[in-house]
Amino acid sequence: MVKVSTAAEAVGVVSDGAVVMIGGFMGVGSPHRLIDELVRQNKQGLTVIANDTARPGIGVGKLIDATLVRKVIVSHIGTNPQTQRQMLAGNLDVDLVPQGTLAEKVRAGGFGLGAVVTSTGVGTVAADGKRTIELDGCTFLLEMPLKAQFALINAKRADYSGNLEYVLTARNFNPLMAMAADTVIAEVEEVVPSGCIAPDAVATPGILVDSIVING
Amino acid sequence: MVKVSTAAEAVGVVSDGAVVMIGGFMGVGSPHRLIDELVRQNKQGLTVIANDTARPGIGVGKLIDATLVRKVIVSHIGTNPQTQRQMLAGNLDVDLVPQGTLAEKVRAGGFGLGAVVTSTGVGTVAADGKRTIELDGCTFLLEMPLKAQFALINAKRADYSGNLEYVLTARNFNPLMAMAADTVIAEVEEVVPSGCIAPDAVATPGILVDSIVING
Amino acid sequence: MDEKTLIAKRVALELKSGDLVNLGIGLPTMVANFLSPGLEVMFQSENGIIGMQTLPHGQVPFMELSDAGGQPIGAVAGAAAFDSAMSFGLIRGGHLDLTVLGGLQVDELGLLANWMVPGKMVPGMGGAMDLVSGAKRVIVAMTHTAKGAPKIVRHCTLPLTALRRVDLVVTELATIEPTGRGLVLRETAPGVSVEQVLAATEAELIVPASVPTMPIAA
Amino acid sequence: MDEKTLIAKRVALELKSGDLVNLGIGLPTMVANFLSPGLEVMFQSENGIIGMQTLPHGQVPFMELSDAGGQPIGAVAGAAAFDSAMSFGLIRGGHLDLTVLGGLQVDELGLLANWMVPGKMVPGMGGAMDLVSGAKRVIVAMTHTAKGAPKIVRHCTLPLTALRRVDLVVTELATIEPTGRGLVLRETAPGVSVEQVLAATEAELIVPASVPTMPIAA
Repeated sequence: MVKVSTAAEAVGVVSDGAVVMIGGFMGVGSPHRLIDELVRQNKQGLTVIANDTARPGIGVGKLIDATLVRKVIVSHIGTNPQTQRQMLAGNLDVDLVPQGTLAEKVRAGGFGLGAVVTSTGVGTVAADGKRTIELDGCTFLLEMPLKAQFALINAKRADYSGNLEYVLTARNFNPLMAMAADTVIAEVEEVVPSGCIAPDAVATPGILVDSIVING
Repeated sequence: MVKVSTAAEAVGVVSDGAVVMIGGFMGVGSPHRLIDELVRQNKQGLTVIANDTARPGIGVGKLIDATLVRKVIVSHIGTNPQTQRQMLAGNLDVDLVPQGTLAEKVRAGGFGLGAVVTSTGVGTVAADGKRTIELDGCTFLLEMPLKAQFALINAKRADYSGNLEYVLTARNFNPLMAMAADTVIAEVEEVVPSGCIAPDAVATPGILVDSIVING
Repeated sequence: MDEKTLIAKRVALELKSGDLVNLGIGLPTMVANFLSPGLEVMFQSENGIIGMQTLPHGQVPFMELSDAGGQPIGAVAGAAAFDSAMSFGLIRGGHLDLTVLGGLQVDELGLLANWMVPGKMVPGMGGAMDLVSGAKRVIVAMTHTAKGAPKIVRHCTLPLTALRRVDLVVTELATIEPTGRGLVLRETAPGVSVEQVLAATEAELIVPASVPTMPIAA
Repeated sequence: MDEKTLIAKRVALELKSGDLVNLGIGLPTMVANFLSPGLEVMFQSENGIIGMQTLPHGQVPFMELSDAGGQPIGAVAGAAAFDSAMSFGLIRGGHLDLTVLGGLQVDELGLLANWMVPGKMVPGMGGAMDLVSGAKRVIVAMTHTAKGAPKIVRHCTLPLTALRRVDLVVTELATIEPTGRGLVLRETAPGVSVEQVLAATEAELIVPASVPTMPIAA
């Protein structure tokens, strides 16, 4: 049985300086209440792995606004001038990764793979400093897996067993991140009895989830 | 809109000597009617990529019984003495791959990855003849992607757009194989109008599916 | 008609029934407005859906159904939703028939730079590198010049998006096909001469004996 | 009690509430029959489900819910189903707390051989290599000898399943823990002496000053 917590309690375990994966795509499918709580508890020096930093005041953008982030590993920051400003001022490390590669790196971390072998980024600045490998006459990048201490994710519903169900484009990186972090905190709209989410509708098995916060 | 065919028509495109992925796990979730049709049309010299060869008279086992298979790439043949007999007689090549690695190799083929980097099999006979790679002081096998000309898969339902929905343990390799073959033939119990399978319940998008055979 | 509409209309002619198509943000998105009647294509949004459409007029936005910019959209009957790994598996595994993207530069090798201007803001590549590396067909839809400077150049001076040669470049002046021999001028826009195209292009263009006009009503 | 029941009962004591557990076919499957009352564990079947249980008595088998041997099973409330890549991602990614597997040989390094006897039938490794490489904890449940020949040996002569040292070996004679220093004899079975264990074992065993009896009622 999974533990249902308050946001304050669940986010309380995140330490300053932690590596945190945060689900969402331009704020859609992000754990908004957990992000607000990170800000309220003033967690500092975070390394955030996410698809993007959304916009000021939205999703991961709120952590940027509050200058709680030391480093981001994301696929783009083009929609958040605040991220760019902090980067150019030298206050924020930005590690840009092609979006599909980012998804595979998170998946590789959670699925126990040693690396991602991809042609995306070969011959571009995304290849700078990375190992390449020749296979059957083609060149591929070796991209290393990503893992995190915490994953803060969003789902539509949980059941008492912690199983998670997502909806439409709010799914995005959430199920991948649930596999790749030591501690998984999921924000949901409701928690239903076990058996009320059909096994085929579960995208994240409950055994991966450490605590549930209801954002209702 | 996807094409609904008879089994005879759909399987007719498979050529002798083709490389064919076949879904299922010990016959559960295998496309039984398509397999019967391969036998009826006497398609010879096939290379079959599947989890297993099930048992004589069941699933992929029927192709073995009919001696239509030249080579299998599977994770085990322990439940089918007929496979073992043909192998020992030199009539059937058997390429054994650890089950999780097999799943990742099929996925890599369909997802455009250059290789699978895994610790499974390191230091065992499964590593024979395979390239290894050192990453952060650990040794991994480089397992190459698998692709096929045809995937013969099973699903519970399709819609007019070809979207597929699976059920419970009949899912297994089917959605992975749907990504990894040039031509995908899906056997289903029923075909419902587009919109009658909710987007979140679709495990294989219809654009991957070339023809549908109703096994009802 | 304005130049963006012209470009979008010309690109729309490249879509075929059965195609899975991904349209970049901005100009490429306009392509969806000009599809031939009866054409059956599915649009992917890389944040996780096949079967996106614009938000139906007058409907309440549902925030959990969005495009790659986070804006609310609709879904056609027969849509399918999935996670980011599957979405990019479709792109990187060669299942995407066509992507239409904006461009900053295309060079004589047909290479595209479309994600970064050094020294300026660094937006990030998002899904652009995956799309250009993985799609079966890549069409660049862009204006021919930027503030008078040619965008079709000898060598890209901006950071490349991929080493893959794009398949077609459509501008308000011309349709250009990158090939192994170089850039071939396939069409001129209505009312535009070959000379005008050449004058606005830094790269060398191969000009066939006959260069038809884009089949777009003016 | 027969020796398999003894082994299964002893292994069952290793399960903890909250564990995700995968039981191999045969003897390991029996472990599920002897769980402590109130213990909350979830069983995975690697063909694609968490929350498997035996087919409820008197129920009609549903063929699309099966174990890794293709036999019909049931599912508990809170079960989750998934494809083979996800199933092995759970195993290989370190999310499986415990796997219990049969064994042909375990050697002084704690290495397991359990999938093939050369010159005989070649069954294939199935998921065994993934399970031994990936699970957080690996317990080997096997008879101490085969036709009188020791199965706990100096060096495995049969093909290895993985290079990973297993965590515990439970037989009808003893509980043995492979460690960096060698195989430690942790317990003897009820009514079995240390000498009997040593006589049936080819490998060198480290015997602590005190070796308790397995906490199993005879």
